[in-house]
Amino acid sequence: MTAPAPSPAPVAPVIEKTAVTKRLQAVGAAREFGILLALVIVVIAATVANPNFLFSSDGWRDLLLTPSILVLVAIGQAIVLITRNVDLSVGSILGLSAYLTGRLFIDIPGIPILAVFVAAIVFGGLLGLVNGALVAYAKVPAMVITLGTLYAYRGINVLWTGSDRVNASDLPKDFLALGTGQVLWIPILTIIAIVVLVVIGWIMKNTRGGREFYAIGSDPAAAELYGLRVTRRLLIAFVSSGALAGLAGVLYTARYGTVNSQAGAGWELDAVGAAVIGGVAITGGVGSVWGAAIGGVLLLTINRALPILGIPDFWQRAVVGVLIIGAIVLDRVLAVRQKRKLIAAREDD
Amino acid sequence: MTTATASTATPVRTYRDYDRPLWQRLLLTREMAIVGLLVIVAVVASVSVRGFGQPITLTYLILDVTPILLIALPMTLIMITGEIDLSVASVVGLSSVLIGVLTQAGAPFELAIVVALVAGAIAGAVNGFLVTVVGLPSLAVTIGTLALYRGLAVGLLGTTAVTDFPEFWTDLAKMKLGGSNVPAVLLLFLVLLVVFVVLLHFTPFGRGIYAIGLSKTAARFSGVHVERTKLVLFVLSGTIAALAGVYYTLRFGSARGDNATGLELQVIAAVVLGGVSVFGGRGAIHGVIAGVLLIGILASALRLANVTSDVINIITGVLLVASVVSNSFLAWLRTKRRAPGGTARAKASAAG
Amino acid sequence: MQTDTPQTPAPPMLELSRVVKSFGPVVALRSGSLQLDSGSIHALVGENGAGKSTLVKIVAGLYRRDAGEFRLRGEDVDFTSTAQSKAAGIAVIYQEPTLFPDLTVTENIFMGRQPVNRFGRIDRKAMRREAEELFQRLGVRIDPERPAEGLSIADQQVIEIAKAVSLDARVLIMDEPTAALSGVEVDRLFAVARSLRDEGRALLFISHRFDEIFALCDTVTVMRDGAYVATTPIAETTVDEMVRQMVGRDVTELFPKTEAEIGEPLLEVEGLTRTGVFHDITFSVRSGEIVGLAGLVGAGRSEVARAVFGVDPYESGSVRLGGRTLPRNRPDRAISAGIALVPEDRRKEGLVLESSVARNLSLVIRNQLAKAGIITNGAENRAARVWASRLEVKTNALSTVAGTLSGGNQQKVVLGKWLATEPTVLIIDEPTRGIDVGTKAEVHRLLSELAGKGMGILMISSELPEVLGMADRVLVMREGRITAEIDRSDATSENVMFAATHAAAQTPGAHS
Amino acid sequence: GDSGSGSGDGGGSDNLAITFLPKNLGNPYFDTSSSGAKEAIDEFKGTFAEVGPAEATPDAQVSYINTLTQQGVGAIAVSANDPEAICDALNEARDAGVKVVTFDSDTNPDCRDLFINQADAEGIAKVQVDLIADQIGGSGEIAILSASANATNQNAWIDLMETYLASDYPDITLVETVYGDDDDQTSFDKTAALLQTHPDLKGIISPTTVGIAAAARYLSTSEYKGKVALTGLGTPNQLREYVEDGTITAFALWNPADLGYLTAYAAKALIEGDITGAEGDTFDAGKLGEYTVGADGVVLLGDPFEFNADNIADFDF
Ligand SMILES: Nc1ncnc2c1ncn2[C@@H]1O[C@H](COP(=O)(O)OP(=O)(O)OP(=O)(O)O)[C@@H](O)[C@H]1O
Ligand SMILES: Nc1ncnc2c1ncn2[C@@H]1O[C@H](COP(=O)(O)OP(=O)(O)OP(=O)(O)O)[C@@H](O)[C@H]1O
Ligand SMILES: [Mg+2]
Ligand SMILES: [Mg+2]
Repeated sequence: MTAPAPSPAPVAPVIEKTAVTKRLQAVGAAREFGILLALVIVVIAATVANPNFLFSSDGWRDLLLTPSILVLVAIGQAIVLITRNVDLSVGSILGLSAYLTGRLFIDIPGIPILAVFVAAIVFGGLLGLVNGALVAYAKVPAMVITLGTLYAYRGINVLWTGSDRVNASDLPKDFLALGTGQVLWIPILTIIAIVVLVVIGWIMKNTRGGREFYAIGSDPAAAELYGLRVTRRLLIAFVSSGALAGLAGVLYTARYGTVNSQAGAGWELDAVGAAVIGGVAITGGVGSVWGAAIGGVLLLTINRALPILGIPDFWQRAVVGVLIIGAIVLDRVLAVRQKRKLIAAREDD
Repeated sequence: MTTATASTATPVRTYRDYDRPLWQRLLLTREMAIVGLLVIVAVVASVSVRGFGQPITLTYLILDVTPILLIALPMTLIMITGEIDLSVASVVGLSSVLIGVLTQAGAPFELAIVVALVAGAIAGAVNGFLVTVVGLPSLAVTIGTLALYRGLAVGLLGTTAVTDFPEFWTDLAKMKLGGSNVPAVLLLFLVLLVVFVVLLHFTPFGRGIYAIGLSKTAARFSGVHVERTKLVLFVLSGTIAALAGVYYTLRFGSARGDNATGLELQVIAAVVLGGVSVFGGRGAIHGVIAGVLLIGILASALRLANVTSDVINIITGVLLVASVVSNSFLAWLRTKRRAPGGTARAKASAAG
Repeated sequence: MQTDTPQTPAPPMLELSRVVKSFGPVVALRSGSLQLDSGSIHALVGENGAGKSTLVKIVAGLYRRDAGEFRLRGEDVDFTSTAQSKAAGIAVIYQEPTLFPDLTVTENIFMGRQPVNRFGRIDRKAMRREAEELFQRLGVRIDPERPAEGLSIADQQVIEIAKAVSLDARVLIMDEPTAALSGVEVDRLFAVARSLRDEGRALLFISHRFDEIFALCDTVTVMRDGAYVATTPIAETTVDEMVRQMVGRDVTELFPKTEAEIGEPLLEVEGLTRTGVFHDITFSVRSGEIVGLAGLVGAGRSEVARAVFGVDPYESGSVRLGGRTLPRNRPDRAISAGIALVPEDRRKEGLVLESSVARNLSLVIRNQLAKAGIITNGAENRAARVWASRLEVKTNALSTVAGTLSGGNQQKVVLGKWLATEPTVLIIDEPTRGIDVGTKAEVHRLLSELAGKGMGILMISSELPEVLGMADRVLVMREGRITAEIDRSDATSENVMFAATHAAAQTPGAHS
Repeated sequence: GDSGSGSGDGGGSDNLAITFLPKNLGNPYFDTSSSGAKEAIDEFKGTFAEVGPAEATPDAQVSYINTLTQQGVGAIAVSANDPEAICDALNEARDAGVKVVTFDSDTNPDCRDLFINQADAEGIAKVQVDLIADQIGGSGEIAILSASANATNQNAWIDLMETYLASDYPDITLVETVYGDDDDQTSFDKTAALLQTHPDLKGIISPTTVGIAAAARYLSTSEYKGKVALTGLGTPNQLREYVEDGTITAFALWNPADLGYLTAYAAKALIEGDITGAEGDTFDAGKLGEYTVGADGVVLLGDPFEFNADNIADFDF
């Protein structure tokens, strides 16, 4: 046995991608493709049942507009889920930021719209920071912490809002126009959501920081041993989720015009549902914000398509439930197949 | 640690059972902290809140917390195995609706109860099947069934609420124990309490539950039937949630699809407050009972003091967070007191 | 106890002296001292629980010391996180592999320091190239783009090593890196270690295998009971001397195998098959017999043991105990029939780490301890005390959390919990992996004694001397099949190794 | 139901603590009714209070009723989230000497002393159907956007509207009823869904203030503005903008402030023992004049009022 040269000259790749690896990467992409396909099928089915679903200017606009706000929240939720945590307080953060948005316009007449955006995003980020700090420093499961802040933030919201509410007439016309306006047949809210999605999707895939989220979620203890800055990453994840919920709050106000103390109540389950449907594993380390975003679109589009397909209103929740369960069962089946192949690959190596 | 070097040479070791004295083990626990807090809150409230001292307070308190107490029992066991069941409130709604639909269709009420309980057991079994056989995380599964079961409930009954139930049964749900102020449902709860305490703390099955929560793999290698245990617990959870649904229907005399919406979060908040770890493996029933009562008494006292529901929510949330954070904080204080590296560094730099 | 290390003019690379660390009432380190020099490989040895891993974790910044000095190149340091030690040029391979199962092998190696372009975008091509270079240098063939999930333990260890090597660290610490490696892989690791030494790095190597220490290291430090004992150049010491320093006495009989009367077949396994894992496994274990199951790591021995016990599935074949067929997938039925399995990975499979010693010892027999279905702490403690004292587990109280015991003592608890079931057949997977010499001899004596009482024992072991010393009959597995059955009298290391590696001779192992 | 009915003991008390328990807090409709109640109570120097759940569920209302019973208030004025579910709690309150007045949404008659009816159901159903029929020219498809599927009053109105449509407007078909849960966002999305599901829709009736406002906001920015008629029950302040921009031609409502005002005076009369809730009892309601209790203990506020571009500027609530 001779010692190899300390620094071998660069060599041509010698280790081929195994067939299994290739197939796995294909499956990973297929997961997102699968939901996209489901989405397309739903849209086509609804359009066949009623062409207006797609081929009227309102139909087209609503198809894009309705899910845009949830997509933002789902992106934040996906980041947190990927680190093997969960943020149940997003609905409450959204509600608080939405009300803050309204108050800013009412209390500071003439405030620039951009300033309101910044304020709500920072505010949401701060609320997220509280979650993150409690999770990261106190080492308490995120589920418990954010369940607590779900109550607390909503309580603060009700306390602050009381029976007051923000009405569309309190808000500047320019701002409300954001909620319904379009650029080249694409609603402004959708453009904002897509820009956020592309940026965060890129970061999660291509930067060191992004990959660390996956590492932490894949095995938190190993990440600690490895010397990753776990605390900082967790803070960033929760701040992002909070800030995105804050941004969603502003857009909520722009779209719906009316904000009372219950704005965004129950959104946490939609956000988690969207991410899970989109292939983000609740056990961390797996999935992408793209999947979560498509999951969110699918969830809300199905909601809108059901009545058109003749399924009464009342059964919508049941269908959503079946959908969530179907998605996670599908993921599970894919994962089991992947594992079997990996082991088989080791055998014939 | 003493220097027992050569193991063959030393006499056989002796072992103490515990490294802490009995009183410490009994009193210095998370559970007793909650019990203590409960006592303090109850005393302060009776002294300072007008109207809290009346016997009727107890009646209303028990009527209010009974569904939570009932559901918290199996939830405790499930959470100790490291799983969670978010679908319980939807099962309450589904069971309520089934009773309504059947009564409306003219079925005897007893039959309706049985059907509701069986449906609850099936709902629990579906959760259990997806978690144990298919191998999915329970958080995701029960978020799905939370929507599904609620959807079935709302779908079945549509716009209507069924309100016509036999008086015998509705009275039973609100009956007081022989002239006292204590509602008779308390008996139902106490029976289940005994069953669950024995099951969790005094049976091999219970030992298995803790082992599963701390290490699923090690439990499986030790002959614990991990899957079957979890399945049994989910079925129990579904059944008891359905029982709570029966009570809910009778107490309010109304079967509605949206009954008990959001109750799951209250149950989980109480269970966690009572010292059960969401990671599994830790927790005890007395802590959970104290947790439920603490939230119940706080809400009752605050409402009497004309504090609005939002403040009550804030307090519940803060209490929940504080109770879990305090653990870590105390642990951190303990390490801080012993001042690690710090002293060493000071000495080293003095030495040059 | 004083340090008698030679004074060098330049400050040593890394120096610890009189370091103290306790966990609550447990003093893990009473006085740990260690000095690493550049361009040298240093061995650290000591019994289980001597405090080796604790010392390593202090250097890594995972624990903070309570007292004592810690210098790096003459400068006082006090790490509060692993990131700091990494930044200071210290790489650590921990006793247990720490990989991210969902990420690719390449990402695992470069996590946190991936090559990036101007915009902070990870340069995946460059990363993959570097990974391939690393693997070539280490002489392994692992697809750099497969996920870490599902890698064998040996492969996981190789990736840990690749990670540490790629860090280009000044100090490389390896806590029992060879425990799961086969001979060829160990040789390759050593070659890399030597080349790193020749580049002027300081290496620390922890192992319970003396042959490896003598083959690789320049100096050795011995620890006992959390304290420093001595540091000696390797050329000036012998195995006996080291063992004496570690144990505080002479250890002579390492494998006290006593002959037992071999009786009726107890366990009969026939045609056991699980696609892709093992095929057509047939063997039997008789009463009073120790059957050794040898083979390279990855041969599938543990899987066979797990399938027989019922924790893993199998597709065809049968397992009979005393003539009665056992159902598949039912460990509880296997236990009640009289099989016990001491698993390979005691931290994950053997123990409920966060549970007390008493609960662990009584876990399997909980049903027997229950009276009328009711079990109490008292009954558990009584049962646990018997086995704790019989195996001399080093702990103060039965309520001690099992995870805080040292590796060897944990292994004793695992053994105890299974012996408490009074099995007729004991399957024991790597009975002495990571166990010090003193305890090793005890375990072997215990196995002999149990066989003497008529128990049938199936012993899986990767250590040839152990197999040859203990087994009445040796089964050899290769790639999921039994390739040889050799009687005690005929068994030599040559014929066992031949059966284990036979067809594997032209596999990618050999260095080109 | 048990001994609920016999609590009219005739004896008066001076405990003029009257607590309003709306369906939920943060609902402008109830804010307005409470402001009317407060005005009345200030007039006769009682104690006004308002408590309520954040979400409109009956179980949450029960807890508040229990608390009020413990506190021993003079009267509870409640808008019921469920006709049956809060009954027992109300009867216990009455057994403890608390007077119970329902307003806006009733319970079963045997668990309250009085019901202050904002308008009789036939009148409400009729005015909305007449309005929509007028706006769409007497034929075509219409849909209803209601509050929650369990809301007693809404369901009663919808039933009556269906009957009235069938008898008086056979050319109008009611194609669907959807539920916005009195949630702004849900109502908004449901409106969008309605318009797409039924391309030939000509009009929407939303008999709830939250629903009509959300529907108006959706319509006003969509291609359907001016093409699909919208009417229902709404408050002038919420809808002024949409009446002015032509989204809505006319809608109806009673004055919620008057409703609260009348409820408060009825509670006072009960507490002081002036009335017991029996048919034919009369009481004085301040600026609104004198009212008479009808059958089943119901007091009728008056006919709904029609708002349109000509008169909307005269109102501020
Ligand atoms: N986290 C901990 N909490 C409490 N005690 C601990 C902890 N870690 C280690 N110990 C104790 O410290 C002592 C030294 O353990 P350490 O792991 O350093 O031994 P080791 O020399 O590495 O043994 P082995 O060869 O078995 O790996 C043991 O008695 C162990 O029980
Ligand atoms: N970390 C692992 N994850 C999943 N499967 C594994 C892992 N390690 C091993 N296996 C499976 O076990 C088979 C045999 O590996 P294993 O290391 O258990 O064999 P062994 O002969 O028992 O070796 P040893 O016990 O000495 O490590 C592999 O082919 C693989 O299918
Ligand atoms: Mg060690
Ligand atoms: Mg093995």
